[in-house]
Amino acid sequence: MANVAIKNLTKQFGDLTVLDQLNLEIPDGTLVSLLGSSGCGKTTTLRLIAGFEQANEGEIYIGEERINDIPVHKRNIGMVFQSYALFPHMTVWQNVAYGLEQRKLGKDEIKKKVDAILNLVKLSDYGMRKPKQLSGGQQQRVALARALVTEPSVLLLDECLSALDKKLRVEMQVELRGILEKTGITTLFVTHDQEEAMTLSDWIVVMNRGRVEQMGKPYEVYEHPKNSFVAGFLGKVNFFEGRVVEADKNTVTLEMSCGTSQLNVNEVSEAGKDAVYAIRPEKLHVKKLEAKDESATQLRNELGLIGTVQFITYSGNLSTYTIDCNGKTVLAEVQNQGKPEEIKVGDKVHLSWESTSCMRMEEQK
Amino acid sequence: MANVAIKNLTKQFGDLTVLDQLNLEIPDGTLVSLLGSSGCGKTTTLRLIAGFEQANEGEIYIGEERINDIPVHKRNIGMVFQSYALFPHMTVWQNVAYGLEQRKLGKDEIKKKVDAILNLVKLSDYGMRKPKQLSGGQQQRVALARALVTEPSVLLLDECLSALDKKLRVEMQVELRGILEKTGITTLFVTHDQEEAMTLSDWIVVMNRGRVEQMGKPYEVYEHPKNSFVAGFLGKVNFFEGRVVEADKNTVTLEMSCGTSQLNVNEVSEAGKDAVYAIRPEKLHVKKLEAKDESATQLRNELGLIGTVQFITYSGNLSTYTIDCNGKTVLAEVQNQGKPEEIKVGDKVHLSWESTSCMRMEEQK
Amino acid sequence: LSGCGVKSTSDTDQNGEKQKLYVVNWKDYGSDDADFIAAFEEANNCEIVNTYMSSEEELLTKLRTAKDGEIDVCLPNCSILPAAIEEGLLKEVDSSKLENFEKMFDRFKEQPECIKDGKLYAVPFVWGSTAIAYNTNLIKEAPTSINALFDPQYAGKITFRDDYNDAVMTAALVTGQDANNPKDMDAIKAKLLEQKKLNKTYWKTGDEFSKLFASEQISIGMMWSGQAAFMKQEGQPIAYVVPEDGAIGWVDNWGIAKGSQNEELAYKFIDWMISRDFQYNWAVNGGPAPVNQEAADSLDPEYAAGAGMDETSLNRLTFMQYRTDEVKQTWNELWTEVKSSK
Amino acid sequence: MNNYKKWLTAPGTLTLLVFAVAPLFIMLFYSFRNDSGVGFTLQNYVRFFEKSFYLKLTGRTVISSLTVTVISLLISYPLAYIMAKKLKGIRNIVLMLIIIPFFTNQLVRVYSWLIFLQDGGVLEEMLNVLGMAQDGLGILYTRTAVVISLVHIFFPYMVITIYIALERIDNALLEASKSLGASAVTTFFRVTLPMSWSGVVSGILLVFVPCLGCFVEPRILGGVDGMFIGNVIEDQFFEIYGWNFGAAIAFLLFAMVLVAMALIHRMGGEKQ
Amino acid sequence: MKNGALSKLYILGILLFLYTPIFVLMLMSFNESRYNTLPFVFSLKWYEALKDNTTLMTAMNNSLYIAFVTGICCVILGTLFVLGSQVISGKWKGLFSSMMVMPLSIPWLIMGLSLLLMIRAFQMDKNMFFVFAGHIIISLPYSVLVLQARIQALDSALDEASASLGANALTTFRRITLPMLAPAMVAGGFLSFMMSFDNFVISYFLIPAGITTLPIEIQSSIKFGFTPEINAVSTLIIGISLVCLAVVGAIMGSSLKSIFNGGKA
Ligand SMILES: Nc1ncnc2c1ncn2[C@@H]1O[C@H](COP(=O)(O)OP(=O)(O)OP(=O)(O)O)[C@@H](O)[C@H]1O
Ligand SMILES: Nc1ncnc2c1ncn2[C@@H]1O[C@H](COP(=O)(O)OP(=O)(O)OP(=O)(O)O)[C@@H](O)[C@H]1O
Ligand SMILES: [Mg+2]
Ligand SMILES: [Mg+2]
Repeated sequence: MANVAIKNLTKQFGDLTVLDQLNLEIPDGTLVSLLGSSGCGKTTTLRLIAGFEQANEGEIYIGEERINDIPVHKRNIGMVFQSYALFPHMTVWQNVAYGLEQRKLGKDEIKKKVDAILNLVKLSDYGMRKPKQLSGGQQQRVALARALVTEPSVLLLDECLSALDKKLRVEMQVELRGILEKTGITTLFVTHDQEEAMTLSDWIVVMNRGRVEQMGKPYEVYEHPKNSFVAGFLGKVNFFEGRVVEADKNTVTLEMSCGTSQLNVNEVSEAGKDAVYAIRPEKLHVKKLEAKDESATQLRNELGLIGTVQFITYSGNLSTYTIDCNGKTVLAEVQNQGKPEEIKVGDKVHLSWESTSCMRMEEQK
Repeated sequence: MANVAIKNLTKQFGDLTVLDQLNLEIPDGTLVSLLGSSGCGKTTTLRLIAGFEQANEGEIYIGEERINDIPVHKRNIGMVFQSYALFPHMTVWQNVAYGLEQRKLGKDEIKKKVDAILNLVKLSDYGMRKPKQLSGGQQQRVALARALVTEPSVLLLDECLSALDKKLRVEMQVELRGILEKTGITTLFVTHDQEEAMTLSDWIVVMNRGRVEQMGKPYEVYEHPKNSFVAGFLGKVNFFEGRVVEADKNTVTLEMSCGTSQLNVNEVSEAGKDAVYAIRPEKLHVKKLEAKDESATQLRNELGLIGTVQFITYSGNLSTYTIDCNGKTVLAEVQNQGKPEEIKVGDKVHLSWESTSCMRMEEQK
Repeated sequence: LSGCGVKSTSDTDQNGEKQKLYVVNWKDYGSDDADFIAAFEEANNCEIVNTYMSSEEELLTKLRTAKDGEIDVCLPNCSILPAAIEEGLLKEVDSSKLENFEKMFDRFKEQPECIKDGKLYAVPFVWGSTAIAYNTNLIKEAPTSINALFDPQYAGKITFRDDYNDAVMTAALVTGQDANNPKDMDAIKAKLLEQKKLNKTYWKTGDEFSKLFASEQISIGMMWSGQAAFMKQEGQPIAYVVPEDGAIGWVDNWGIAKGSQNEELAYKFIDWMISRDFQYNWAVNGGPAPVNQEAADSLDPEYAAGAGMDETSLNRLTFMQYRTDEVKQTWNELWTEVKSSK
Repeated sequence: MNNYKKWLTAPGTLTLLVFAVAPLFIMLFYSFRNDSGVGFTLQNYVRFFEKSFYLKLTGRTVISSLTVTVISLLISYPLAYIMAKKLKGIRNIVLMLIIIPFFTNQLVRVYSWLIFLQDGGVLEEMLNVLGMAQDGLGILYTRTAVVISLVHIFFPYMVITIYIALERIDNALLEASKSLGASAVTTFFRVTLPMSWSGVVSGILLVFVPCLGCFVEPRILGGVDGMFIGNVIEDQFFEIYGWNFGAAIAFLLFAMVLVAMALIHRMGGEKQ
Repeated sequence: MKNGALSKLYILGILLFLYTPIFVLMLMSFNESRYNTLPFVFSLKWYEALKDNTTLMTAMNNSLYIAFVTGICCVILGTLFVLGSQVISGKWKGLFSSMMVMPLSIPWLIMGLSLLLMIRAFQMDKNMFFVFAGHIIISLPYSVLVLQARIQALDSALDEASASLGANALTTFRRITLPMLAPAMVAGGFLSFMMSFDNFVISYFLIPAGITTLPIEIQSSIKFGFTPEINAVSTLIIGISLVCLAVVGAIMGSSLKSIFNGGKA
C-alpha cells in the first residue's frame, strides 16, 4: 500500500516509441483505471511497473523507493493477467499459497492467510480443485486472491475482466470493487471498456499514443474533458468546430463549414480564433416545434439549434435521435420515460442545453 | 427473398431436446433477430434452416417450398458464421466468387457481380488479399459479401458481430443495416447482445429452452414483454411480486415479502391472486424528499414508493441509483442532463411512474 | 561408455598374476568358447581376452591404431593379409616354434598370402568352401559340375549367392578361367546374366537359404559347407557337394601383432588352436574344416564328406586370393550391373 | 533480461552440428577423395554417371519410392478423412491402433511379410482355405513385395500428418462451402483438399525420403530384381570398403532428398 | 448410416493390412516349426527357449541400456534447447524452430554412414560414444517436437505471474516451468527411447564388434538362423510397449499427435 509515481517514462521497442515521457501519479489506496485505444501503451506501462520490461528512460517509484533496478520478484507487486495465468498443475489452494511460500512464511501462517483470502473471494470450498475445474468467474477470483494474499504494495490488473461475458463481468465488477475497498490496496486497472472504467474507479487516466491525455475523477473526465480526444473516447459526443465570429458572456457565434450558429457555452473563446466545442447527446433537450411555434419568432430567437429528425434509433431505455441541423448531423439521446412519444421522423425540433454542457476543447496544434 | 416459416420444429440430440415444437414466421424482406440465453437453441434453429442438421419433427418452408429434404447446397441460403469461415487459401476475390462459380455463371458475369458487391462493402481494393491479411471488421465484410453475392433467398447470420470489439461492432451494425436495406434480403440474425438486437432488427424473437417466448417489434418486446423472462432478458428491470390485496382502476395493492405497496399499473389483477409487476429503471421519476416534504402527508399519499438512496453509480450519460424501499432494492436510472445534481447518497426519494410503465407479467405456472 | 554390460568377464578375475593374451577374432569363432579354451587357460595359467571385429577392414584399422601390448593375436584373411604384412603390422612367425605346424595339410603350409619374401607371417587356422547344396528329395542324382547352378532344368528352383566374389569366381570356374584371375569379364557377365533368369532369388544370409530350402522354394543352390552340415544335422534332406570342376575355398589365419608383448604365449595359443584336439572338437561341433590333417582324418568320413571337409573336396578348391581394391571394384561393379539389369 | 537463456540452446545445437552436420561434410569430403588417398578428384562422381546401370538403379529406386508414396497417399487420405470428419467416438482408438505398430521392430515386420507372402506361406494357405487355390503366389522376391512392406511401414506416418491437417479444418468452412451452393464433391476438391495440403506434403516427405534410403527391405524381400540404390551404398561400405565411391553415391542420394524436399515444399507453397 | 458402415469397413480393411504381419509374427511364435513353415502346430517351446537364450537377453539389456541413455540425453538436450529457443526472436526464430527437426528428413542410411566416415576420418575404432551420438541425433527430433508443441502452448504469463508473486528465476523454473513441461518430457523421452530401442540402421553401422542390440541380433539371426524365439521376444515387446504406450498416452495426451506434425504449429 503505497502511491506509485512514474516520471518521464520512455519505452521503445526497436524504433517504435511506445511510451513517450509518460508522467503519472497514483495516489495511495485508490483504484486508477488506465483507458485508451488499442496499442496506446497501457499494457506496456503495467509491465514496466511490474518489471517485466526495462524502461529506456525515466523513473518508477513505489512509495519513496525507486524501483527501476529491482528485479520483478522483489518489487512486491500483485498482478492479475487477462488470461489469469493460474498455474494449471496446482490446486486453487496451492496457487494462492505460492506467493506466501516465496516469502518464507510459516506453514500455519500461510494456511491462515490463504483460508482468509479464499473466504473473502467466496471460494473456501474450492481449495482442492484445479483451475481447469472452475468457471471463468471463479478463476478470475482465484487470480485476484493469489495476487492479494501477499499484500502487495500495488495491484496491477490487465484487462482481467475482458474474458468474461457481459453478465458475469458486471457481477465481477461489483465484487472486485468490494474486495478492493476492503483491502485498500493501490490498484492500477487497465481496460478498454469505458463504462467499466467509469463505474469502477476512483481516478481515470486516458492515454493516447504513449502519453497521458487526462487524469481525473470519472465525473471530471466525462463532464470536463480536456480535448476532443478524451471527449470522443469516453461516451458519444457532438463536436462543433469553427471560427469564433462573436463572443459574449456564455455565448459564442461559431462559423462552421455548414453555416453559422450561436451556441450557449461554458467558456467563451476569443473572437477571430478557431475553436472546438462539444456537447454530449444526453445533454440536449429536444423539443418538438409545432407548426405554430415555427412561425413564432420567440422560440427561434431562443438560444439553441433547430433541425429535422432524420431517424430514431430505439434501444430500449434510450432513443437516439439523429438530427440534421442545417447540414450538420447532431445526435441527441432521450431517456424513454414511458410518456407517449411525440417526436417522429421528419419533425422539426429545437435543441437546447445548459451552458455548462457545451464544453470548450483545448486543442493542441 | 422470401419469407421463412417454421412449423412445429423439434430437434433432439440424443436425449436432449434442443428445439421443442418451435413455430416461427419470418416475413419477407425483414431482419429478424433471434435472442436468448446461451444454449437455448438459436444456433440450432439456424443450422436447421441452413440444412446442416436434420429436424426430428416439423417443417421448414422458404417461400412456398418445403425444404426439409433439400440438401444444403440447393437451398439457396447465405450464411455468415461467427468465425466468418473464410477460405484461408483463397483471396478475398476468390472467396466471394466461390458461390457464383457453383452457380455456373459466366466469367464476365462473375467478375461484374463480385466487383459490385466488393464495392458495396467498400473492399474493392482488397480483392487480391488473403483473409489473414485483413482486420476483423474487413473479414466480417468479406463474409457478408460472400453470402450476399449469390442473392440468397434467406440470409442467416450467427453471432457474426460478436468477435469484434465494441467500437468496430457498432460501426459494423450500421453498415450491416445499410447493406441489408439496400438488398432487402430476408435475414435471420442470431445474437445474445440485446442492445444489438434492438437497434438492428425489424423483429425480435426471444427464445428460451427451445421455444419462442415472444416475437414482436423491438419496442413492443421491450415495452410490453409478455413475461418476466422476456422482461428480464431485455434490459434491466425491477420486479414486484406478491399477492394482490386490493385492485382499483389502474392501481393494485400488492402484498410482497418486504411489505405492502400500492402500485400504479397498466393492468390490474384480480384481488387475492398472485401477480408479478415490472418497472424498468429508466421509467422511474426520482424526486428528492426535502425534510419539509417528509412531514407533508400530501406527497406521502401520492402513488409511488419512498426509499433511501444507497449508492449512485455514475456511468457518464446515466447515473444509476440503488434505492432501498422498505427492504426492497429498486434501481432507477437517470439521464445526466447537465443540471446540477441534487440527490445524494442517504437522501430520501420519492419514486413515481406512469401507470403504463408498470407492466403486468403473464406468468406460466 | 564402454560398459554396456558386455565387458568380458576378465576384469572381475581376482587373480591378478595371470598373464593376459589379447585376441582379436570374430565373435563365436573358437577363441571365445569357454569349453574349448578352458584347458588352455588352465595349462598356461593365463587368460584369453577377446576383442571382436565385425569386418576384416576393421581388423586392419585396429592393427594400425593399437598401442603396443593391446593386441597379441589376430585373425586376418586373404583380403587384408598382404596389406597388413606390407605395412609391417604383423610379426614374422617362426614355424619351428609351432609343434603342430607340420601336421597341417601341405597346401596350408605354403598359403601364398601368408608368405612374403619367403617369410611366414600368418598360420592357417580353419578353412571352408562355397559350393553346391541340393535337396535330396527333389534331386535324385547328385550334380557333378558347378554348372548345375546354371542348368535350365532347375529353372526357378535355384538360389545363387548375392556376393560379388562368389559370383565372379563361380562364373569364372564355369567359363573355364582362372577363378582368381579371370580375363574374360564379358563372358562372366553373360554367364551370370543367363543364370539370373533361372534364379528364384539371391540369398545373402544363411538363414535366407535355410528358409528357402526348408519351404522347398528352391531345390538347389550355392551354399557354404558349414551351414550345409548344420542343416543336415537338423534333419534337412540336404546334400553338399564340391563338384569335380571345382569350387571356391577360403581360409582364416592367425597372425601375431607387431606390438605383442607376449610372444611366447601367442605361439602357445596358435599352436593350441591348430592342434588336433581343438580342431577335431570344433569341427564335430559345427565349426569349419580343420587344417590339421590328423584332426581331419579322425572325422567320421561320411560326416566329413557331407560337410565338404574331406581331402577330396579340399583338393578341388580354388582358394580365394588377395585382391586389389581395383579388382574388387571391377568385380563388384560387374555384379551390381548383373543384379540391376532386367 | 532473458539473454542468458538463449545459451541453453547451445548443447543441442552443438550436438547437431558435430554429429549431424559435420559428418555430412566429412562425407562430402570423402566423396571427392582419390582411392589412393591423396588429392581431390571428381572420379567417384564420374564413375557413377558413366555407368548407365547406376543411373538405371537410381531411377528404379525413385520409381519404387514414388509408387510407395502414391499408394500410401491413396490409402491414407481416405482413412485420415474418415477419422477426422466421420468418426466421432472411436477416433482416438483408431489413432492408437495406427500408432501401435510403430512400436514393433521394423525388421521383424519385414520378416513377417516374408513368412506371410512366401509360396506355401500364410497367405497362400489362407487363399487355399478360402477355396481360391493357387500354387506359387510369386509375390515374394519381387519389387511388389518390397513395395508392400514399405507401404506397410510408412503409410501410418502419412495417415497421421494428413489426419492432423484435416482435423484442423474448421467444420464451419465446409458448411460455408455448402451454404454457397457447392456440392459435397466440389467442397472436397476446392476446400478440404487444398486446406489439408500441408499434411499431404509432410506425409509425402515422411514416406518418400526414407524409402529412397532403404536397403534392408529390398534385400530381404526383393529377390533378383529388387535392388535399391541403398544396397549399392551398403555394399560399397561393407563389402568392398569403397568408402570414397560409397560416399559419393550417398551424397548424390542426399542431394536427391534435398531436391525432393525442395520440390515438395514448392508444391505446398503454391497450394497454400 | 450406410455411409458410416462403409467407412468402418474401410478402416477395418486398413487395420487388417496393418496388423497382418504382426499377427503372423505372433502366430508363428506359437508355432512348432523352426522355419516358420506351415502347418501350424501350437507350442510354447520358443518362449521356453527364450529363458535360456543369454545372447538375446544380453542384446535386449544392451538395447534397453542404449535406449535409456539416449532417452535421458534427448530429454535433457531437448528441454534445454526448447527453453533456450523460446527467447530467440526475429530472423533466427524460424531457423531454430526447424533446425532440430532436420535429422528427420535425412535417411538413416546416410546419417549412419556419415558418422561412420567421421569415425574413420579420425582414425578411431568404433566405440559406444558414437553409437550414443548416432542414436541421440536420430531420436532427438522426437523429443524436441513434443516439447516444442508443449512449450508453445505454455502461456508466458505463467512465468511472469510467478515472478510477480515473488519467485526468483530458479524457483520459477523448478516450481512452474519444470512441472508443466514434465508430461511432455516423459512423452518425448519415451518416443526417443522407442526410436532408439527399435533402431537397427544406426547401430548396424556404428556398433563395436562383440556388442549387440536386439535389432542387430534380430538382423544377425536373420543371417545365421532366425528361430521363432525372435517372434516370441517380439511378441513380448509388443505387449510391453502396449502397456508403456497406455501409460505414456495417458500422461502426454494430445501431444502425441504433434510429433508427426513436422513442427508446424
Ligand atoms: N515486445 C514487444 N515488441 C515490440 N513491440 C511491442 C512489444 N510489446 C508491445 N509492443 C507494441 O507496443 C505498442 C503498445 O502495446 P501495448 O501492449 O502496451 O498496448 P495496449 O495499450 O495494452 O493495447 P491493447 O489494448 O491492445 O492491449 C503496440 O504497438 C505494440 O505493438
Ligand atoms: N451436435 C450437437 N450434439 C449434441 N448437442 C448439441 C449439438 N449441438 C448443440 N447441442 C446442444 O444443444 C443446445 C443448444 O445449442 P445451440 O448451439 O443451438 O445454442 P445457442 O442458443 O446457439 O447458444 P449460444 O448462445 O451459446 O451459441 C446446447 O445445449 C448444446 O449443448
Ligand atoms: Mg494490452
Ligand atoms: Mg450459438
